[in-house]
Amino acid sequence: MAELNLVEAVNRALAWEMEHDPAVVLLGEDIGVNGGVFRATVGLQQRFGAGRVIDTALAETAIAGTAVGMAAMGLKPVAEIQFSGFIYPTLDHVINHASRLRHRTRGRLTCPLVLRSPCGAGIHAPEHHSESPEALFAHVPGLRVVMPSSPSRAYGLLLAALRDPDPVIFLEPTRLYRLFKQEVADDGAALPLDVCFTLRAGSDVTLVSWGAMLQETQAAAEALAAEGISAEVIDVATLKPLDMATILDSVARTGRCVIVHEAARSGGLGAEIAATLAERGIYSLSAPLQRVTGYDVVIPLARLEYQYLPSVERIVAAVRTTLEAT
Amino acid sequence: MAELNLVEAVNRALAWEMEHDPAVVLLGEDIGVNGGVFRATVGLQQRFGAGRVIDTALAETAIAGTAVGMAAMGLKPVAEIQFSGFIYPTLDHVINHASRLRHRTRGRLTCPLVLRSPCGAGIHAPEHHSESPEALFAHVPGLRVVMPSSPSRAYGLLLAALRDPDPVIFLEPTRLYRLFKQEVADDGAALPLDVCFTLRAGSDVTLVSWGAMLQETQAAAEALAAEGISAEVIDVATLKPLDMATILDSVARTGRCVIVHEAARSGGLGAEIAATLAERGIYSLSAPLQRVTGYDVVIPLARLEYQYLPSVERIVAAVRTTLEAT
Amino acid sequence: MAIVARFQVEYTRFLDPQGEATQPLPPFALDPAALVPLYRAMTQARLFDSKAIALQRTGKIGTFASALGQEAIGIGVASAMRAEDVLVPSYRDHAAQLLRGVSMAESLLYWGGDERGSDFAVPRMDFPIAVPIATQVCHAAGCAYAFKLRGEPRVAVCMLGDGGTSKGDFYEALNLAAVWQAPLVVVVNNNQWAISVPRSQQSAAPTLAQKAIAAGIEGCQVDGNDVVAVHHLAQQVLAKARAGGGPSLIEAISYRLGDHTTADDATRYRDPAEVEAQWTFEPIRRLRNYLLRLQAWGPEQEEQLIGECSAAVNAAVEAYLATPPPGAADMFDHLYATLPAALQEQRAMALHFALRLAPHEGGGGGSHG
Amino acid sequence: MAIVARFQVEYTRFLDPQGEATQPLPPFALDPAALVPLYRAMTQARLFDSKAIALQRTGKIGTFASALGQEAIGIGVASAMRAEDVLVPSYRDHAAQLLRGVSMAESLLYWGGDERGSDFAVPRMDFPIAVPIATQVCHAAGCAYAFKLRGEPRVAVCMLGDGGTSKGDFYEALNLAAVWQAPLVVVVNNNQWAISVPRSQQSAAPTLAQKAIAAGIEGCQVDGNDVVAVHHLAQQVLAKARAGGGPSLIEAISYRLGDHTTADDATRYRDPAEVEAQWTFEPIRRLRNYLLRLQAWGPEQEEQLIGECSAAVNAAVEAYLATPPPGAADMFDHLYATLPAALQEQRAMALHFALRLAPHEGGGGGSHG
Ligand SMILES: Cc1ncc(C[n+]2csc(CCOP(=O)(O)OP(=O)(O)O)c2C)c(N)n1
Ligand SMILES: Cc1ncc(C[n+]2csc(CCOP(=O)(O)OP(=O)(O)O)c2C)c(N)n1
Ligand SMILES: [Mg+2]
Ligand SMILES: [Mg+2]
Repeated sequence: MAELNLVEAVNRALAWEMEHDPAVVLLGEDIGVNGGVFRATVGLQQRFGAGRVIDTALAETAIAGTAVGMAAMGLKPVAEIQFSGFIYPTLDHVINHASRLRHRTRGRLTCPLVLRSPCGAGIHAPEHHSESPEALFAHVPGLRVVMPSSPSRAYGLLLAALRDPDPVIFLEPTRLYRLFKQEVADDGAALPLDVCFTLRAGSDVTLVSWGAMLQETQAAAEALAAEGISAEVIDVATLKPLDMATILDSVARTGRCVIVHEAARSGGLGAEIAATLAERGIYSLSAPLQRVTGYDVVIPLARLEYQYLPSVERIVAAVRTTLEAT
Repeated sequence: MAELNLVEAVNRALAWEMEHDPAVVLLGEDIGVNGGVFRATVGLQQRFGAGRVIDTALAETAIAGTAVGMAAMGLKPVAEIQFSGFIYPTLDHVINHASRLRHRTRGRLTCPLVLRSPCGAGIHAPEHHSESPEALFAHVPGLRVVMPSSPSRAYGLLLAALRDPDPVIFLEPTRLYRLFKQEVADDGAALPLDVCFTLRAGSDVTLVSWGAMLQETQAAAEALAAEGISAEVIDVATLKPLDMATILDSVARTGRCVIVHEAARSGGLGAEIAATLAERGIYSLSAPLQRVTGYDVVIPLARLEYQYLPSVERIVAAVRTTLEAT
Repeated sequence: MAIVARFQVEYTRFLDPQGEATQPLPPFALDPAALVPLYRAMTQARLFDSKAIALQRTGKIGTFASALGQEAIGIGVASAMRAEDVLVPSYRDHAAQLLRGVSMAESLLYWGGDERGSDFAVPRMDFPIAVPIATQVCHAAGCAYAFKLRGEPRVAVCMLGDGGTSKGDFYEALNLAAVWQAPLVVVVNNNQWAISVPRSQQSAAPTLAQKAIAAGIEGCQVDGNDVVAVHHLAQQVLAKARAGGGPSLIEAISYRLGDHTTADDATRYRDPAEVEAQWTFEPIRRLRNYLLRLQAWGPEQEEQLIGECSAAVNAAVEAYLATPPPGAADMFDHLYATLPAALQEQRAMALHFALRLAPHEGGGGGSHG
Repeated sequence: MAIVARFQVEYTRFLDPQGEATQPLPPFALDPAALVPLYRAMTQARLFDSKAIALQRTGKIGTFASALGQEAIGIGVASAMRAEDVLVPSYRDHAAQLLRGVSMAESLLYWGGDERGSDFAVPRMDFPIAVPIATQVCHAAGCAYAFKLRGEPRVAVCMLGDGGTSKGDFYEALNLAAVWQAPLVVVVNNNQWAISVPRSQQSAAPTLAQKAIAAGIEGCQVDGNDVVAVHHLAQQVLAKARAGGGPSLIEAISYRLGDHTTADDATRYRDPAEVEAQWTFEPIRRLRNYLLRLQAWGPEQEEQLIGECSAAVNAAVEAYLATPPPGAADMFDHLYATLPAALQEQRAMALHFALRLAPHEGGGGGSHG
């Protein structure tokens, strides 16, 4: 087993699937010779050729749109959007076409594409390089939206996305790309989609998060443990469709819930989780749930990004509030 | 006072403001000679000239993007997107530029544009003509999102949007365009933004909705009244920023809440309202709240659209469920 | 100052509006056996078109986009394609679709508001209609890339309108396809109007064909009401694409003789005299005149053809009207390969609250779009 | 077949790489008093550029996009503008921005991750840098429309890269501006690379200037390393735009002598020998050679200039480093004209949980983008 960081895990998953499925093609800006600005595709063009690892012109709309055409004709395109701040021009094709080609044609044509993009703040990147757009996609029927929180989950979830017969938006937190390494068996084993992963069992409060924010969330759980507070930590992982069963089950046991995400608060995915808890888990809740999120402001430039991002301190404070409520 | 339907009210508000503010310009496809495919801009090009009522080429990205430039240079552009299914190419300019120009330049340049678009289903329109994209916009910091539910609110809220110094997404439910008329004083009086309107006072349950769905919601309130159930009906009107104070206050009195919207359920704006209720109004809730929404499916073609849209029956059933819960 | 690049745009026409040859004809155009099927297909498309408008007027289907006067484009192009090629059409391309094997009943189902109308029994790999303008050019470029990568001798043929050439998708896709030298043929139906926006306000470019120059590929103009010219040019660019010669753009100049759609009233923005004058150029009479000259056609054949085509239309209408409505679960059942667990409860709820629909109920009466 | 349209693309150069005139020069180019300010501005921009790279390497600012070798484009264009014109730049246009009056300290603030860097004290109506490629062409077209509508004799000048010409925004905006005949000048800095994608893979079009043909406007090529040629052409198209002659496109051919940004390592995809060879063509030495020939320049002036420019850079760096950090409330205080009630609690929370930052802390160390 190799020690891999998250971006290496993405690279291995892509390589594995390209090796085993000749329909897989990658397309995007700078993904070929340069191996991607984050090196996610390094070595793949040399190995699989420029026909299967396509350095495209600078045209996000057409990257998404041609991927729809490729997918409909039996390829498995994996389109990379260089940073999530540049993903908005893809929305038309994602919403109006990718998500509904199967539906429109009763399955005659399908759209098994994967749209990969780095996301999130915390690496002092330039303007428009730190966005968290997951909620925009998670509202769109017909899509799957996935965000890994570790190298091994990146590897297994990306393989699952690559094998899924429907479109998957796969968002990779840049802050995690090189943050830590993990043993990852490069054995082509996928992890399941559509389910949450419980990262830590606990009995006093359920912490729900995804992507890079699980760093702070897990650190908060550690800090709370030192005070004798037992927090369960859930990695949502597949943001659409949502596995509310796991979350509801956890909250049924803990009676308290804090949802943590980096995207702006209003209309973030945390709202959907909170809403479903309010509909179905309200009798389990011994205290109002809390959301600890990015503020409803434009994600600031580098100097203030850590003023924006939820911190361990904010999460711990929210947990205290739910524990103090009765 | 004239009896106006909603689309006429939109027309009058535009005319009033063009008459009184020379900075107002309209742009969009077919809005000039043709007066708009729904006739919202009928007569305005004749009256104010082709310089201020611009029939654009077919290019939604540039409609939004040039509006940003116009707004920054001191015009008040009102861009029409012909149907909300074609609004997605505007998102890049709306999110990456319109919503943040003031922030980026500390107010040196601002972006007081209004993006108008018909929205919603129920008129047997062709494919891609029945979308409800409000939640996508309501997640974006820096925007205002407004949806009127009657001719008089269309008139007053559109005037408010036109006078707002920041970007406003103004979504007009096509189903209401000609559904009914109302007395509207064409006196240039704006209604307040950022606040809900309570359409009906009640004590047993709070029904929260916006746009065309207030038709079904109010009909449900009527039907419930016949059974002796007193429903308060709130028109959210400004979907971002949300006036949760009014909703929380109502739920504090009624103890029950049903949120009704046409957009797909997951990640719809109902989730944000429900989430905030769960955070701040949970002690007022005597029963789990309910969302009655479009399903998490592609809005179907005309034949099935009324299978998709929340019906009076569904709303009444949801109210019954909350009333039966204890 | 030095001139570093030169370009030109050519215009092709073989038959003038009276159906007389203006220059030596390509071989197929001397052969009635090659031409009569084109005539038949155009006639069938036009009869279908007028029936569809009638069905909309009586509330039996929703908004419909007529191709009146533009039949030579769809028929000229589709007849140059092979079965294994892929058509990526706009909403105004039923002429091409019918020739490709889409049934009239399927088309009516679609316009009647029923997704099953895009589940074509015959051209299984053809794209459904694209309503969001010009998006289909990207899809077609992607299809073409797939064909090229797999070494398949197939061509993706994309149709769009003059308005569509203003949209970013069109340029981005052409540019990418040109870099890829992918087998893509893009046909612009320049019918002079994008709803109410005349061609002159759509672009300051004197021809739309010259938009190809931006992508570094060839663009040409053709008389889009001359099916001989359209078919001939389509054959040429399809052969070129199939042989690895890369993408081409054809601007087919025609005229929208009808309203934009049944929801439109063109008299609000367009002089009826302009429309009247354009009837002189329409493609069906033009080919008929030529066939008459060739003595390959006469009133008897015409009558028989109209009879056959009308019968086919009527049969399609009957089949359409008799199609039982889709059930409420239909919304869920084709969304994903397997319905996610999270959606099963919603599906049950949709069934629980389902309204009952009569055969064509729900689809008709559309008044907008 | 008839030819219905013809086009050509011209290329202009006045000074060859050795600084020798290749053709009769425009009057301003015979006047040292007109040329020295251009030389000075290019030198200042280059010194700023190398200092910014150094600041990034030491963690004092974030990712920075160098304009090394492309100074003649920004300086040649901005020097042809009037104060009341509006510059709509990309992220690689600090040369033009500095000439317009953006201070180096403001630029450093921006690249140091501080929004206050876009609150220019001098060119109050110039746009901030556009990072989302080519979006700015739409903004510039909108500005130009506003000028035209109000009858103001102002021009919107937009800069973008070769890569940007592949993006839909570029084509859509050009097309609209051409229909409007709006006073827009679009300048493409064709520095041959879009990060790792070479010009040849960006488009099959042999020139980028020909993309103008798609919009029906004029496009021309210019030697982007010849500031005389750039300035001359910019003057011409600005005058044309100001006089109501509509938009123009200039493709300025240059070369990116540096990495794409400080986050990039171009040796991964580009032969250092190619870069080496391109140093022959760089603009500053070229103009210096010409000025030497005119006997309008010498080592003494050069030394003095370098001294002055370096001092200005150093003063800017000091001012930048001494700027107190923005407070946490800054995220909220410029979002809307008036902070909505719904956000006041969040603002208070941000202040409650605020981290304390040292002057330039937080902005530096960016390793990506
Ligand atoms: C992206 C997009 N914007 C707007 C519309 C609404 N609309 C439908 S057809 C049309 C005009 C299209 O004109 P053209 O491309 O010339 O095609 P034609 O209808 O003439 O065949 C418009 C604006 C749409 N379908 N898609
Ligand atoms: C829409 C968009 N996509 C991707 C990027 C990431 N990116 C930044 S610069 C660049 C290359 C731009 O090349 P070019 O237009 O030639 O300008 P240059 O950097 O060479 O000046 C890319 C892909 C971006 N900023 N915006
Ligand atoms: Mg047209
Ligand atoms: Mg470049």
